[in-house]
Amino acid sequence: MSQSYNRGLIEDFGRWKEFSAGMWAWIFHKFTGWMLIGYLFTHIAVLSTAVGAASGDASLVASGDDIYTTTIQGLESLFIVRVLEVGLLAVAVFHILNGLRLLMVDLGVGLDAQDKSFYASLVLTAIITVASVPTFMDGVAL
Amino acid sequence: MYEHDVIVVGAGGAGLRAAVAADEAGADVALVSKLHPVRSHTGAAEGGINAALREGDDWELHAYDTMKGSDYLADAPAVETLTQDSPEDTITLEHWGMPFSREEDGRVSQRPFGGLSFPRTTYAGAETGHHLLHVMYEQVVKRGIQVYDEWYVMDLATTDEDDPNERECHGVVAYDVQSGKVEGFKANDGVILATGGPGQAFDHTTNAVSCTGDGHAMAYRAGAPLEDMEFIQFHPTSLPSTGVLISEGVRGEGGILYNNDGERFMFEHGYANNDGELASRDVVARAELTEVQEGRGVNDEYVHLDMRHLGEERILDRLENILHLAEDFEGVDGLIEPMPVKPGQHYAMGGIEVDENGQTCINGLYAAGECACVSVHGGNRLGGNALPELIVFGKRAGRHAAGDDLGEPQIRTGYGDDVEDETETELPVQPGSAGLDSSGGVAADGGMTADAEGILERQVESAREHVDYLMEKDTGVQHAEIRQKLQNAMTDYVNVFRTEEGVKKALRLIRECREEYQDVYVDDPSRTFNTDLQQTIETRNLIDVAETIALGALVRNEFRGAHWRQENQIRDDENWLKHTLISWEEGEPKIFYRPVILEGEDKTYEPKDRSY
Amino acid sequence: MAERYSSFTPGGTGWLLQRITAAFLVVVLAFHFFQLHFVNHAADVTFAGTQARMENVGYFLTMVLFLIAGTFHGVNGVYNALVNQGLKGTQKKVVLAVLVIASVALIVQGIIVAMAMAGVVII
Amino acid sequence: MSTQQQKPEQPESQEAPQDPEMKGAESPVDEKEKETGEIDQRTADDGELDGETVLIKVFRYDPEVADKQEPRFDEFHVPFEKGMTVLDAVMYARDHYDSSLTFRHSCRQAVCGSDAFFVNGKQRLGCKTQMADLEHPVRIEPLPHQEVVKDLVVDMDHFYDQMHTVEPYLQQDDLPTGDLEEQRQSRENREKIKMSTRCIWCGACMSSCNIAAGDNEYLGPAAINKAYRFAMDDREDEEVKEHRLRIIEQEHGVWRCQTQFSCTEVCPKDIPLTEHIQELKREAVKKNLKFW
Ligand SMILES: Cc1cc2nc3c(=O)[nH]c(=O)nc-3n(C[C@H](O)[C@H](O)[C@H](O)COP(=O)(O)OP(=O)(O)OC[C@H]3O[C@@H](n4cnc5c(N)ncnc54)[C@H](O)[C@@H]3O)c2cc1C
Ligand code: HEM
Ligand code: SF4
Ligand code: F3S
Ligand code: FES
Repeated sequence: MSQSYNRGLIEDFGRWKEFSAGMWAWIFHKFTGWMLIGYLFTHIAVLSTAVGAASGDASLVASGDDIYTTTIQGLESLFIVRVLEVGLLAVAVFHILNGLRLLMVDLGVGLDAQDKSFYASLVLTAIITVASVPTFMDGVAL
Repeated sequence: MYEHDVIVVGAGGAGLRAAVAADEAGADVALVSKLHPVRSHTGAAEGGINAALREGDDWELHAYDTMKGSDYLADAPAVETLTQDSPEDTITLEHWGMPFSREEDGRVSQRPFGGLSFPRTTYAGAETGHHLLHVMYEQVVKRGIQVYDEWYVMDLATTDEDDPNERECHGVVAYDVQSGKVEGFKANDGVILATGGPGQAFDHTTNAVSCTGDGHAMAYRAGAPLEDMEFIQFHPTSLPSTGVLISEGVRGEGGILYNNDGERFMFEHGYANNDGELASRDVVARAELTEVQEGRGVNDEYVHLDMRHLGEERILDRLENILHLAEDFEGVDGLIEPMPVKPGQHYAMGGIEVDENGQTCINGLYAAGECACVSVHGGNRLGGNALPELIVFGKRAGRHAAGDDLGEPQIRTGYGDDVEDETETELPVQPGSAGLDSSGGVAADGGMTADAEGILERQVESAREHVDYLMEKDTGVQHAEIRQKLQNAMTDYVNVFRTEEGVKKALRLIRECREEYQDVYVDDPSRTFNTDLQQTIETRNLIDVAETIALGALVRNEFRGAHWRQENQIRDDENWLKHTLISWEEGEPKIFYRPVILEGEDKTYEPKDRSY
Repeated sequence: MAERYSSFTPGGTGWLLQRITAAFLVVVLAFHFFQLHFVNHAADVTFAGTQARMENVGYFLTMVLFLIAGTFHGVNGVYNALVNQGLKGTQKKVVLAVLVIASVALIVQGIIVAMAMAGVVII
Repeated sequence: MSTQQQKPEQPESQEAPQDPEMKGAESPVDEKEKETGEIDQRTADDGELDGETVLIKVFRYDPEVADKQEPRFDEFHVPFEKGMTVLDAVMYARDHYDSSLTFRHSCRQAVCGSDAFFVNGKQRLGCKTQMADLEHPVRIEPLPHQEVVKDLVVDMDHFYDQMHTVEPYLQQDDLPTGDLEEQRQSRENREKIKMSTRCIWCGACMSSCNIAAGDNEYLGPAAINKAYRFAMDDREDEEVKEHRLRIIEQEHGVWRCQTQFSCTEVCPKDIPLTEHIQELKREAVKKNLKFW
């Protein structure tokens, strides 16, 4: 016998076509979760400019020229940032909806419909995302 | 070399029970099995375990039913032991956690079964065997009993005194399927064979692929006689491609059998004018085969079992599992088309001759379960009587091997002064011998009594040589071809219909198989998990076992239980109230008979007509 | 035989907290998104506006809790994901330490920011 | 006929009918497959396949044989017959083309659990999978995430170890002492554990679970289901149940499960594994809350 053959994990992801609903849900949830935590770190970093604004010149704050306001508005004026925001919304919405699905599963509710509820999360995410585009894209130029 | 007090070969219901009993009796026991225990064929049993547990029932009624069902070919002491011990041993299973179906009051459920005068078949859903097997394996795990799984036992290590009654078994030789290495297992106190049925001797069987009669063949070659091998139970409704059983419930609910011409042949061809499809198993099986043989079979192979007229609602309500079976294993939707069925080998009533303690005529060699014949089933096994046999006699064999005193057995074993020799039957060919020169049998050593270890070692050597020989030979015949030929011969000629001519043909074909087997080789060159090698060895066991079945069928010229002979279609108590025994002597089968014991503890079971 | 599996963390607590924080986050995150993209457009955010909101104690506390819950939930999630992929031994300890330090840093920094927004200047 | 002619027997229910439990529940898996259209309509397919050969591609590997040390796929053309299962197909290939083709099998009726393979990317029992239900050619591989011993044979030891870890046997020393006295169990309780007792140890679930693949110590769905079978059995006392919960709530126990559902989807016995795992999680949390 001696050796046996281990096909390892790589093969798994080569088989993505054969994954079932529950597995996709798991992968998406993971992916969105990581995005969100990554964003949280960035978010706090950006918001940290508030410390500068608060300790800076009060008149700047009054006129809206403080570092916090300029940073945020500067970012917001970029088209790409708006696109990323829509992406973030999609990610968050999916994570929330699927998170709710998972919470239901934990409570033992609707286990038979686990695949349907996953598809429902996907569809809802898409709808919400599309519907929010106008709001998110409001007032930005290419 | 491995060493234990008791070695149990086979880990189905009988083997596991024997191991637990031996362990409880204080022995160091090991299970050696070619399959992992939970893969054993006991898991396929569905119906239940007969045990007289309830008010209004008692073991004597159960014994009476069993004697009658056996067509008076069972030995009363065995039957009484079975029926007396079964209740307690069944309750033990419950205590171990077996998930029996339950009554309203929380007690275990029992249901009626064919041939029983009281509903005493204790069951766990439709998967009694599965639960029995698993609960027993759980006990083995609990006790930490050593299991060598996927070790294939090739031979017994037995001394070679001239008289088998004086021989002694010291262990077994097995090879590790995963690695291919051959090793000896020394048994200080005893070897228990629990290798299950020989269904694979037939082309079409409800038995698993692993039911190859290895234990039968090993014991036979070591000198223990095989008893009543001609008694094979056939089930009339098994699926043609796999042999999976279709419950008798379909016919019970009103399912109808049709031939290819759309005739309801049970009536139209007069096989059973009153009872039609509900005639007894052997009658229906013979009717189906006659239809096929006379050219009225579907695809020349099977008949149709139709339940569509019962209506979807009723089918879904009562027979839903049948729909799944037909769908999963035959690809047929029972709601829109009739299901193909044909008779399939189902159970072997005969086996290695043992007494009530499970011991063969060879010292230290035991057998239990379907491979053994204490003779509780005689000519025909009642449904639900095999599982209690496993637990009752498995336990007894285990305890006895471990040294517990179970008293003097009343059943005698081996060739002795109480037997009658076969005189007249003319054999078409010389059976036995060919193809069996290498390995097997007893450790030939010219009568020199070597010590146990020496005997085992010699047997290991010879097994290694045998394996090397098979592996190194690189041209010849492959076992699959021989096996197929053997199975066809048995199904064609030693099936539910037996004629002198037919059985003789089978014997000739078996002889041919033996000769071909001399040229057998193993194509797969690898020692790792070589199933080719394993099956090649199994095929040879099948040849030996098939030969004994055919020989028994040839000599027994009567119709009793499951055995039917064209030449003499009555139960012939005058001449045949006796067991057929076949033992292997110097490369040849020897046939003799031993009278049936009809005297029970305090009554004698007088043969009566077997009518219900 | 169970000994093989005994390990210091019984695991259930983390699991339960992950669910509880999730339930909390659903509410707050939805509120947060709504507040900052629909009620007030992100593009119009000014420090003054932020400050005005943050001066409300309830809002302030909610945001801090939001941060703590989010950090725990996110970092614990990441940690579990890694353990699921078979992380063990020293590596596991190192990862845990790094994650704990990162989350503490994040929370501390976040609180500083929040206080700055609320106008509580400590430095 | 002769004296032997028997009166009709009661339907001899060896494989018996009247019991309601025989009518296994409508298989949820099948339903799912029909819905998602993952499986072709059989009736349409049958006609096409009858009398033809089907192509199977079988994974081959043998550590000892030079040209099999590097895994490869072998193709076999197998004559199709109505009702042919994947197991029938590989058996045909073995018996007619290559006797070294190796796989485990025994009962041919989905009770022994030997022949779980990876068929067209899904864990299935060979004997319970109709060739006509599959897309062709059919790709047959050993179970993923278990070491391959040879061809389709994988090393099951780890699976067995996990099964043994949950102390898979009834623990009750306080048995009724009366003559032939059984422990009582209500019908409801038996019904509750019924599905969980059906496991045939095929290992399909464990192989389908990504978590089990990543975390070798994870008990896996089958072992947890085994624990469930006993934890929910009223014949055991409360303390034993707590002991069982302690086993399954170890770090590599139930908490590792990420509710991927693939175990439930592949289980040939339709055991609601995820449901059982989730129930145990809740039981464990409840137990812990009691001590807080
Ligand atoms: C479909 C079906 C339904 C049935 N229903 C019922 C029923 O309802 N009621 C009833 O009472 N009976 C029933 N029976 C009969 C009963 O199930 C069997 O007779 C019984 O299970 C046999 O058990 P066993 O322990 O003797 O053998 P098995 O369970 O077949 O076990 C044999 C063991 O021996 C091992 N083995 C074999 N050869 C070797 C070797 N060379 N080396 C090592 N190990 C070896 C195998 O690995 C296996 O572990 C049914 C049978 C079938 C086929
Ligand atoms: C808003 C509501 C949210 C809900 C309902 C929610 C729900 C969940 C649930 C139930 C899990 C556990 C998955 C499992 O163990 O199977 C999870 C994991 C996770 N969540 Fe959230 N979450 C939410 C918000 C967030 C936020 C804001 C972040 C980021 C900061 C985040 C990051 C993560 C991460 C990283 C994981 C781990 C993913 C993995 O398994 O790899 N989540 N979430
Ligand atoms: S739970 Fe289902 S898939 Fe898993 S081993 Fe048991 S029968 Fe197989
Ligand atoms: S696939 Fe694995 S993650 Fe859980 S639901 Fe099944 S055990
Ligand atoms: S061969 Fe037994 S489960 Fe498939």
